[in-house]
Amino acid sequence: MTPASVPETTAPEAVAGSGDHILSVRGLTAHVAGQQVVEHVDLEVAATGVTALLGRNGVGKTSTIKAIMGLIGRSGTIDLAGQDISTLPTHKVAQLGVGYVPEDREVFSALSVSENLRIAERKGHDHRYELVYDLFPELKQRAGQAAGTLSGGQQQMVSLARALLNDNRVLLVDEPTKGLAPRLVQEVGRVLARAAEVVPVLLVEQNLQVVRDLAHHAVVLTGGRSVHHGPAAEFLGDPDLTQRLLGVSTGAEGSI
Amino acid sequence: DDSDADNGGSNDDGGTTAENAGGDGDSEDAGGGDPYPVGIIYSETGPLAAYGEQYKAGLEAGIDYATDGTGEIDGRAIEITYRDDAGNQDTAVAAAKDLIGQDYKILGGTIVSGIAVAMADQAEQNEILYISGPAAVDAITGVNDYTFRSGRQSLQDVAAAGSFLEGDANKVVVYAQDNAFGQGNLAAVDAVLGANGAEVSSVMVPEDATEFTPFAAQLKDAEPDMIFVAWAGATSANMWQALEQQDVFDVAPVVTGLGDSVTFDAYGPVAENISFLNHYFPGAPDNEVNTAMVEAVEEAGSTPDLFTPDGFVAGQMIVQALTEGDGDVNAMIDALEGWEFEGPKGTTTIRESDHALLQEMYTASLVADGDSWVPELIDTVPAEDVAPPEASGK
Amino acid sequence: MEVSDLSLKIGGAQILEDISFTVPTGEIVGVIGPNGAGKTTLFNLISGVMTPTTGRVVLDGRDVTNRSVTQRAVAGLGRTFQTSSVFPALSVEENVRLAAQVSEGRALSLFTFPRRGDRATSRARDLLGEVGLGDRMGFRAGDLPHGDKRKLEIAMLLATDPSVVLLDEPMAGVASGDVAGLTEVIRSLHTDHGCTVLMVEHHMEVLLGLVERVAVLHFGNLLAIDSPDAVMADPTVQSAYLGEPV
Amino acid sequence: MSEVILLAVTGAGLGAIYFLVASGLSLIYGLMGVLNFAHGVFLSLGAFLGLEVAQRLGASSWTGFAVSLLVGALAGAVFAALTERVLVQKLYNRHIEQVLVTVGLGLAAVALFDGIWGTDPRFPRGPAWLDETSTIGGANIPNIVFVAIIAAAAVLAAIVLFLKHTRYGMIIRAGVENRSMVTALGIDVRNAFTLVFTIGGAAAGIGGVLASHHFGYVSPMLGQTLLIFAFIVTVIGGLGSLIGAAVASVLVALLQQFANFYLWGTGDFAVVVLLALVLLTRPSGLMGRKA
Amino acid sequence: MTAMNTQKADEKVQGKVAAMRKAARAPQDGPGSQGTRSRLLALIVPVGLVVLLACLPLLNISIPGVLPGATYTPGTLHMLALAMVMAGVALSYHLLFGVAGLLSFGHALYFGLGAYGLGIVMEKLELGLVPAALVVIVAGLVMSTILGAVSLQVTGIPFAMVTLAFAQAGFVLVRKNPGGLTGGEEGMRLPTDYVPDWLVGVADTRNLYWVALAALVLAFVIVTWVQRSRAGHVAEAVRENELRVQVLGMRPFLVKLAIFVSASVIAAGMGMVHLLLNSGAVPHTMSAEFTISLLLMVVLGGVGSRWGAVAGAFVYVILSQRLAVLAQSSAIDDLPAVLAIPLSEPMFILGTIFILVVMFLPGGLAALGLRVRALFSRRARAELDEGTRTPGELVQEDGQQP
Ligand SMILES: Nc1ncnc2c1ncn2[C@@H]1O[C@H](COP(=O)(O)OP(=O)(O)OP(=O)(O)O)[C@@H](O)[C@H]1O
Ligand SMILES: Nc1ncnc2c1ncn2[C@@H]1O[C@H](COP(=O)(O)OP(=O)(O)OP(=O)(O)O)[C@@H](O)[C@H]1O
Ligand SMILES: [Mg+2]
Ligand SMILES: [Mg+2]
Repeated sequence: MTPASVPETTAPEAVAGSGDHILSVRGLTAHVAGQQVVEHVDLEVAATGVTALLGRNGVGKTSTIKAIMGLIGRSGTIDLAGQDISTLPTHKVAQLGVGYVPEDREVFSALSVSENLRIAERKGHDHRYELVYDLFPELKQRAGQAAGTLSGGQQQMVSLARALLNDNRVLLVDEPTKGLAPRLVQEVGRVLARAAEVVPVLLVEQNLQVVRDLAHHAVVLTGGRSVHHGPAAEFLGDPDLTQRLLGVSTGAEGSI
Repeated sequence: DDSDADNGGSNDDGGTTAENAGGDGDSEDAGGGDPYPVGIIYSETGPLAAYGEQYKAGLEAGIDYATDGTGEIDGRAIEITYRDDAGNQDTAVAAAKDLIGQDYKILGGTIVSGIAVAMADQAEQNEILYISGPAAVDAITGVNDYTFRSGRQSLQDVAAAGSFLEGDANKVVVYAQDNAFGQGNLAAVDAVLGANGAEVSSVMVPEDATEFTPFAAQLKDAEPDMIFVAWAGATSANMWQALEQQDVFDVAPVVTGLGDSVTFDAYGPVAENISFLNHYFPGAPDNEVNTAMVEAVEEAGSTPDLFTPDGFVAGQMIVQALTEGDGDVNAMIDALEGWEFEGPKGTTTIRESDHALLQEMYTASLVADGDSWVPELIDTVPAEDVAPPEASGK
Repeated sequence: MEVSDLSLKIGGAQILEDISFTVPTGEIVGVIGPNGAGKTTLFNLISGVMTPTTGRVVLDGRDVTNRSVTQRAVAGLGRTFQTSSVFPALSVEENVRLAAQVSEGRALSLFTFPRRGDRATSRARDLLGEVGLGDRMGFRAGDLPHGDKRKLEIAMLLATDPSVVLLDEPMAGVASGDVAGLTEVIRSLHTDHGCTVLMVEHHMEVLLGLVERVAVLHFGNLLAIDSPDAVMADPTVQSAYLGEPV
Repeated sequence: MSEVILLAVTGAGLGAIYFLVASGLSLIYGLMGVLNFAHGVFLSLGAFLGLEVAQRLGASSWTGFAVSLLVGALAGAVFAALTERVLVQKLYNRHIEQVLVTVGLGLAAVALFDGIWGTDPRFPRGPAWLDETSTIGGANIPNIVFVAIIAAAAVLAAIVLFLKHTRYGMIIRAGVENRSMVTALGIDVRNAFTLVFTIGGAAAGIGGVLASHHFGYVSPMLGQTLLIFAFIVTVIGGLGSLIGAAVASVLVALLQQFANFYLWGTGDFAVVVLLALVLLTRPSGLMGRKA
Repeated sequence: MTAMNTQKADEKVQGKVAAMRKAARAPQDGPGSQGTRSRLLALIVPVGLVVLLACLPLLNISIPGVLPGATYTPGTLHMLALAMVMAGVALSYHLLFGVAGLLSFGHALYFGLGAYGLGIVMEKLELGLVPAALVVIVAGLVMSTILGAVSLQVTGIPFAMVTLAFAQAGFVLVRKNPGGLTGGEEGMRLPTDYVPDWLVGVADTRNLYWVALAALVLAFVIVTWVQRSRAGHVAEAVRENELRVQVLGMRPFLVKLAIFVSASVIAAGMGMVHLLLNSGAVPHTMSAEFTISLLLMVVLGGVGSRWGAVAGAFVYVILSQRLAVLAQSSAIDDLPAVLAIPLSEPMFILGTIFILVVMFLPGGLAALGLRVRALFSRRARAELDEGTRTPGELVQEDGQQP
């Protein structure tokens, strides 16, 4: 399904045309606690590489991802490689190969690191422990520690590792660099880049540098609606647009 | 059956009863057809519901018997309102207050000793007649002018047990639960058998204990001449088994009160080794009233049992009080004090001084009958032999 | 504020080792270090949430090592948490008012009632205006978007009139568009409210723009505490923390 | 001496019964965070149905006894599974409501059993051997004590093995903490939760049948009476620790036994004092993981 | 200031979403909450209700099926007085559980203390009703302070269990009848010699009724007072996040203790009225079941709502009393056994109702009332939208602290 090699973190031109989407979302609405938090979102996740989902705080990025996972009440169509998953329960969505890295890491704090990984093992898949331990050697050292006592960054590693362990068709990754030290931000960026070689990623990210490095495509939300689609570089290169939609103007040189 | 439906009707809706009672108060002087309201507060539900059922069946038969089947006194019906106390003192007090508030002058019932004590209080505070049910507590004897009883009391149970004491055998050990019931029995044994020269000691088992084996062993080590067991409740089967397992029956005769028929199973295989004192079982007394009662109760679809006579006697007492006292409380008290009558347990007397109900008691044994057990009469202990000492005060 | 020889061991693992440094009154100091270096733990020790195995914490010349969390707070120590920590079921305004009534005294009184015009309430409203939440007073704090929760935390912090504040990653998860605004609020902590500030932050641009000195933690050890430039130039910091130059 | 032996061994038997009730409770509480007030009801139901079956098959035969144990376990398991599916599951992530629902179920079910089987106790009979005694150090120990101890040990071993050697234990612990994340990993966590209740219910059912022989009666209140001790044992033993519950069971039963006998019937008092002391010094119990 | 400007810009973009959100519940009497009209209303309704309740013994109103008789009859007054006593205790439990999030399984201890204590003090110290009541209140104060200080060392389920342990100890003690003080299993009788005549006897039930009403009003005022004081607000905050309160410089322990003691003293006070009303005290008043019935009332009524606690208690008492009557009726007897058996068990019906409320009516009766009012009033609708609180939100789980 995924080509062996994908141009790494470069040109957005590789992805276009509706046939190349692994996940496509149409007219998504979602509710939390009786309120509509996502009003109307259309988005497509390219079959390869990283698609970024951007927007300011509280516009509904996390909610969109949760809605795709079926973690909150939703309606609209969500098409995963030709199959509508908008009515499936969460575990079915996950079993179809959707990996999820939640915003607040959500590691199981009472379980040890290795248990956190073991629980993520999905039946009928190879489990890529070598890959995971190669990316995060620290997890091997801390295998027995309760995940709740890990530092924020270490927890983030566990959370990413859980998603990378299985052979997924798409990864939904919500703010993976939040609270990470700069070196680790780069590290995570590299991990995601490597992951994106084998599996398409929908990435929510506030760190625009990371977005710039990774994403081919960008979708921007405002007030629970998707208001912009287009190549990531093009979007980030437009200071007016970013000022309007993200409240920050990005110069062409990429400083934020 | 139809009497059941009547009762249902009157319980059904408190509102109706209240109106009736209101009407009653207004037209009391007019005499004639207005019914006499009588309130019975007993355990229809709750842990003692089975006793309540026996009591109620007896009561209905008793009223029927005493009014020659009319249920009326001089053309005025006796209208009984039943209230469930669920074995719960607060519920009983609430029901009593409700009924007293509706001008009920006669209340009866209850199986639970604690409730009987509370009801006696209410009777005195509000100056109404109260005829307690099967509750065995000695404390309501002589407690006040307004309180009577239609059953036996612990002192009579124990006195009956005394008839098992043979000649010089005189070391009695009471094996009882350490609660009001058990302590009451111990006190009674002390008062009755101790007074007759027996040396009384006790093995009191904490009420909450669930494992009786060690206590049974202790009982055996006490080397008694007679063992008096006072036990109530669900744990009795276990207790008897423990006595047997620790070979207590080899040491001395074991005496206890015979409960109602459902408890016969609880004794298990040791039943044959126990000497029972008994308040009542259908085959114990041999007299017309008892025969009539057994027939009436069976006809009504229930089975006479341990506390059926308590209800029956209550019925007789209510009819006597109303006939002689016509609803006036003091007159009714006068009518009952010292009254001697033929009850299901033979000649029965309400002692004037403290309202103790003097009646005969029985000793019995259980014999196997196929898969189950049936009681067999050993002896009848005359009423005067088991009369409790007169209670002071009143 | 001064800490000396702080160490913490949990079940054999040395999490912090002999940390000593002083922060003169009124200074802003940044704390950086790789994830898991012990920054949050350091804050927990200073604020009393955890007890050190050895070492002392001195606040305004007083040794508070054996004081409870509450006593340290009363002594003027305020902090925020790495993941926002507010009272989710209470309104935004009430969150701040609770904090404000502490500095006013009699916070736990059974005989004082919160009222529309009282000092704590008006102070809460002022502070909420200051951090830019003026129009969200009635919201349930738990429903605020992430960035606003961070602002709310700062408002609560301000309300307690702290002299020393510990900020644990105040910028984490804040949309890039809001970073500048929040930075100003933090700066004002220092300039307008005269607080001594110790802050953990991975957002280097923000940090470097604010602080006077930077402390570097690495594997539970204090590597350096120096001016930003000096620290940034340190090769160990480069490799352990920053990675390749940004 | 034989007195002490008698007290100790029968105390251990009582502890075994406590453990049988507490094991399921501890499992459910430890894994799902639900303090299950309906647990006593699982037990009573197991005891009642076990009794009904044994009476039909011949109460004094070993087959009757074995089948009654089986039926008891089954009844407890089915009722528990239904409870989880119909009530508890609907309230996931709302622990306090889950507890409240079990409180309601406890009340309602006891009342229902009252209606069905009446309030009078019923007296089960087992194989004659159970009523006999064996002599140890001069003390006559009722044989049922040994059966209870063996059953408790077997249940303990079975549950520990299950949790250690299957994925379920891990899934459940993770699910308690963050149910939605577990489903987001592709696991249908509902079945795992139901399974916990089912196992707990089965243990309670077995406990019910054995308790009815041990205490010599069955009544709708039997379960609720034992429940309070099971709570105490679970909490003293420590959140989620089965071994802790086992140790606490024996400890509590022995304390109760000795205090009742030597200290003027203060057994229950001693037990609640122990509970308070343990919790105040070690809030997470003797062997609980730190909360 | 820049923050403001950014916020403004931010607001424009987010306007849409922000508009969809509703305002959170304004603090009880907090600023900007309500107009004078509704404030007046908030005063008139309770006062009117109290006046109406006070007049009941003088009126002849019948509600068949609900009340056992007309409102002037002692039976009805007794039941209503009982309901008011329970409402008072439920209010105190609301303070513990609904406000401070303290799930206690031992609240009955203080109720029982009031009931038994008053009787014992009157009898043994030969004191009149009022001085004896004062002694008991002081005893309640001392005891709840000591036991509260001890049990508040732990939180969550351990707290529930420690309080249960203390209450069980009390329960065991009263059943053991130490020194013949408590009457053991059979309970203790009210020593009528020390009680004024106008509080004894069925004819005086209406006086008892007024005493119970006064006690309930007093309990309501105290609970409202505590809840609205700063300490009450802090208690709510403690319930949400204890560590945060500490970091702000407040001692959660003191607040929790204050709430615990207030609730316990109110319970003791209601226990004394209960003694008078029932002319006695029974061990049940100190049992875990009693505490559980309080929990039932509070949850039925709607956790976190004072009126809910009162309504829950009334519904509970009336249902438990009247269902027992219904159970005996021939209408039930005639049903087939599958229906007749469950329907003739009051606790079955109560338990079932309770389960249904927990599952389908998270805010209890209070939410139901709100829902009804929402049909007419916009304010109520807004309040409803904002969501009612469920019991689970109130109690901190053990491992909550970071
Ligand atoms: N439990 C909840 N109750 C009420 N409103 C909620 C809840 N959860 C989220 N919201 C609201 O839904 C909106 C969208 O939230 P969401 O978390 O999806 O935003 P986001 O874009 O991921 O923001 P951030 O960048 O801060 O993570 C926000 O306005 C938020 O306040
Ligand atoms: N209870 C504990 N048991 C074992 N190790 C612990 C415990 N608590 C913390 N640690 C370890 O201590 C180290 C320091 O954690 P801390 O949270 O202070 O890191 P941090 O510097 O704040 O990191 P981050 O930037 O990722 O938040 C980590 O390696 C963590 O795993
Ligand atoms: Mg988000
Ligand atoms: Mg940290």
